[in-house]
Amino acid sequence: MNSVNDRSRDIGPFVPGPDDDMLICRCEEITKGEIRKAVHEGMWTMTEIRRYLRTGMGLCQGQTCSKLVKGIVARELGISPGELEPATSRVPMRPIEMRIFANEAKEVGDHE
Amino acid sequence: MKRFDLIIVGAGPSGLSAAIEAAKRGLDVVVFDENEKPGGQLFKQIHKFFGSKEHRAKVRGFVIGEQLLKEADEAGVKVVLNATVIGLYQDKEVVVKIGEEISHYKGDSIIIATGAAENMVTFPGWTLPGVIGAGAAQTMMNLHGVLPGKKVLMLGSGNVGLVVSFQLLQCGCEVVALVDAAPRVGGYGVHAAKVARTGVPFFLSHTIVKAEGDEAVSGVTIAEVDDKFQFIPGTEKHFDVDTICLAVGLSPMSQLLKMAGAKMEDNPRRGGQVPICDEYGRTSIEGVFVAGDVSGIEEASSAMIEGRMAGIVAAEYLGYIEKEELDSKLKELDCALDGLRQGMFAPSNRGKAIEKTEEGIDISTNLLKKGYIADDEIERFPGITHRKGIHPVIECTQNIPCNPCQDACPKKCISIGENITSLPIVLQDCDCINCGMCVASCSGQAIFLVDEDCGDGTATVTLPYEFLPIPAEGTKGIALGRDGNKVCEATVVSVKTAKAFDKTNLLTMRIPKEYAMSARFFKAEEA
Amino acid sequence: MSNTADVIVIGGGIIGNSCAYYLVKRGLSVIVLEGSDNIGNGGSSRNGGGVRQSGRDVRELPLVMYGIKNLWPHLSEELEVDCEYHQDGNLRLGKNDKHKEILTRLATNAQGCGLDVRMIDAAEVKAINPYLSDEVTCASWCPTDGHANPLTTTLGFYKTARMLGARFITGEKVTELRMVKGKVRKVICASGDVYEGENVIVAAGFDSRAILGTVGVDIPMTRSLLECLVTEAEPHMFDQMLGTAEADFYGHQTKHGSFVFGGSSGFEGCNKDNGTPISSSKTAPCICRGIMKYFPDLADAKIVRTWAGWSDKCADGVAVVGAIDEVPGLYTSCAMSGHGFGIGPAVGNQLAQLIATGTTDVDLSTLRYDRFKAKI
Amino acid sequence: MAERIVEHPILGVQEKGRKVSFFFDGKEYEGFEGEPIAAALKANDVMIHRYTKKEHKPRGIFCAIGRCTDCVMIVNGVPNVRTCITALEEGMVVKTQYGVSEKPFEEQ
Repeated sequence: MNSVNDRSRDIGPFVPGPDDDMLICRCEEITKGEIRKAVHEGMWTMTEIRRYLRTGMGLCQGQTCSKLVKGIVARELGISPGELEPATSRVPMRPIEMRIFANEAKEVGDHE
Repeated sequence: MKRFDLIIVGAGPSGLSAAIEAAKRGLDVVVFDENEKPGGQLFKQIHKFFGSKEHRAKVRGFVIGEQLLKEADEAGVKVVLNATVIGLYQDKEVVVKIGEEISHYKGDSIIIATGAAENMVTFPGWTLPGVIGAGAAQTMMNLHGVLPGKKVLMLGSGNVGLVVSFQLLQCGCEVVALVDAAPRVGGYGVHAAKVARTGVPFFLSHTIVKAEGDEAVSGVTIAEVDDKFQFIPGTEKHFDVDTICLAVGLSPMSQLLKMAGAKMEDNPRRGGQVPICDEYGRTSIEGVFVAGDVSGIEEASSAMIEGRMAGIVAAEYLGYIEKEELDSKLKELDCALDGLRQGMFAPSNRGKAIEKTEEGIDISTNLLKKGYIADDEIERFPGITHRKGIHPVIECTQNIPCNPCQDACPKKCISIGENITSLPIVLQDCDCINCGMCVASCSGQAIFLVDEDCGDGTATVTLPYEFLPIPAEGTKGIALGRDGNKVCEATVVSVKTAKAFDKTNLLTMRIPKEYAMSARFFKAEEA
Repeated sequence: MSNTADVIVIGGGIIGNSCAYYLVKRGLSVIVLEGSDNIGNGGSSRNGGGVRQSGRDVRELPLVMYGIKNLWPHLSEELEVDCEYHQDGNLRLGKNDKHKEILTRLATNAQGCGLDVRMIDAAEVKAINPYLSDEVTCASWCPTDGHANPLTTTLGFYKTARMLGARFITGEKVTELRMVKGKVRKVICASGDVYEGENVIVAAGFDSRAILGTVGVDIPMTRSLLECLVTEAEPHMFDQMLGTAEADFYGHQTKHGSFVFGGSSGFEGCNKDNGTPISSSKTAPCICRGIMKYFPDLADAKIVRTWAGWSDKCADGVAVVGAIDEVPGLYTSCAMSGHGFGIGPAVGNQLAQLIATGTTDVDLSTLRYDRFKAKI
Repeated sequence: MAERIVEHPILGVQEKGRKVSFFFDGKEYEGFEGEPIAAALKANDVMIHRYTKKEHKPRGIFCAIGRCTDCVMIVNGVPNVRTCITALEEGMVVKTQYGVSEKPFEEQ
């Protein structure tokens, strides 16, 4: 997207919420409060949140929580979720054992 | 590196449809799917599809899956299962995990048809074992033959929530409540009605306060919400359940496209993060196409047409067909797709509160709020007629693109007319022979054959019945109204099954004649 | 808000962020301009997390030793972020005589700088890390080396600097520097925005070359696309940082339990990307094969993620850090040559000191921009 | 006791593989060869597949199609195996996963 984003823009203070202890990222066990707080600490993009808190960095790689996290971050920033670029998708799409990833088929071709 | 004309990722309805069209035009096509069985979600969909013949209407989802597989096989498509595409790299290289190794393939063109993933909502206790996605429930019961639970609460009144609730009932689970934070039922009225009349209460403008239980779900509390989705204190309701099913929408599974560098957008109307593409699935990467839910959440019926479009577009891209053939074929498919994208639930009507049918009739507010049409609302719809002798009563009250009933009647008693979304009417000179084909062929299970006055103070109602056990003739029980409450006692006159009914049994019950227009379901126990 | 500051920092990576932090701590006003949408988007978030001295060129050794002695030990506390810094040593592994020769030379040189590093044999390697395979025949061992979490460290500097008043602007791609009255002054961006500073630090990775070029300074560098992979969390195995004599494999187990490993396929210098750094189809399988040779026990560990990042490589393999004399007010830290993370805090600390006081604790003369001479 | 669906009104009698025995936390159970481990466990009323690393909370089946990774367990000694998409085999040794270990937290 690369739009100019001044990280000093005032988004208001962090106000604790009653559901701050709600678990959002099931894999890494990150709560809504941790995500909200991180936004106030300057983490304004999905990528920064992910790198800072590990949301979506667990075994499922964000397949379950990314939409939830996006909603929380957008709300905290006072923007629409659509304005937030999702974190990059990366290989592999599913967890894959090292011995299998290492094992490139010799005879590339039919698997019938 | 092994090259294919076309590599398709995902063997669901759109992927297989694309493969068939492309292979028929001479392309060397391979389809990779990570699952052990092909067909995507089709094999979990056991209800009859809506639409018209060209959309394979009144055929059950899993049967459509079998048909597609057969067609794919005949067209020479290679479908490789248990094949997880782990990455879509630059230069259209696909890396696939198959068995204990990975393989690299080049696709001269690629169609991504990876479908969608379920959305989730949070509430205290949402991580407890026993809180599952609706898709998980479907997978367990329809693919693996295991009950997801005994007592289930369903969150979500879209078609998935409604259809899965009905499937749970078909497996013998108890659905204690169907809950949605929205003020109106999101899915088809007919899907809601067939769930509601079995006795499942609907709680619209309600959502889950918390799931209860230490090690697994043992109960759930719901409460009403106001128009800002805030709980209204004092409206809490508790249910003892062992399972909470979440059916709160789908998101496109578009990660492979993002990885490949396709231009993406966040489009709430399409369900989330989707590749920017034209109406035929061409993405920003030359030769990479999309079809089905991955480019926008819709029904399997439209996914199949999108798949066919993408398959043909790929064929033209690679020079297997001329532009003229492409254009004429796409025109035909455009029509088919337009046919599906009309009516009250058309994508263009998403988010709109439709109050009247195309015929100008007020839509049942009870159907939207409680899942059933109230007795004092039903008479205004054109499918409801009264006459002497057996005749169809069609409780189809929302404009959806569907017309199998029209073709089902050998006596041509039922008419939909020019517009596929029109409400069906029973023609005046109807000469009903009680064959039951209309009842069995209505994908919404909304047609009943009623003899309002048998002459002895009783009436008979023939209803679609897709449950086990099938009650024997003479079984006494109770008749339930559209709202699922007991209206009277009832006796089973007959249960007809026939191959042409395709597992929709026709249960005829005898009831006192004053209940002819209100009794719509039969329950054997608690007589 | 004013677009003028004492220091304009170009680049929001580990270097830029640590510069910003140490500068605001000294009371200077700072604006950091990051070209991408994310803080720490370049090599700062795409590296193996090594905080090591061993194996380094002697020219950069004093700076990294300074950081490990004075900055890293209390960084988590200072930034109020868990940098996951572990100082449990670095094993640089060798499998043959050639490797042993390389490692011995590196160790001897480093010893000359006062670093505690020594050669150990296979048995001692095994005693330190029993999971290593028998292929390892020797290693250099530096007990004061370690590793940290590049993501939280980079973002920790950012968070704290921002809190102390440094201004950060992302998505602000710098295209040009302009001098005013014989000093660098204006920083011009693609967006049309113009910033002004008494001093400018260019720490923008490979892009630094083009930016510095606009005031007639050229740093000889190329770039290569390096790749890493991460496993699922595994039970705790070991705490050391690992590397090899040929620098073709490196990594560690993180606090989270996952392993982060980087490796070389041999094509780093010619890899391409599609706009974002993207891993190639060849490298991850190659890294996996490499890892399994060293750690057969990890064969069943599942890879959950791979990534790639551009590394700016200097012609002579060592970073360029310090003031640029011909352009008063201009400083740079670039061409980090894949070593930027561990040295990052020290670079920021020393550049801040240089700008604020005109002096440094560590002699930076070996890292000067004008050191490059032709062969003959 | 969760039930297997013997006869389904639409799908009829579903074909299953061979009956095999497997071990869950040391106890012997029965399931069908080739069905997902998670299905066999569910049919045997096992709800808890693992306890989480940080909060030590129970987790079980959630998505049932291999995406969410909540149902992972230790299978034949290998942790983080997605039981909803891993086929059951005769004699398989399935264990509750605590964090990433088979040892309960108090023994870790």
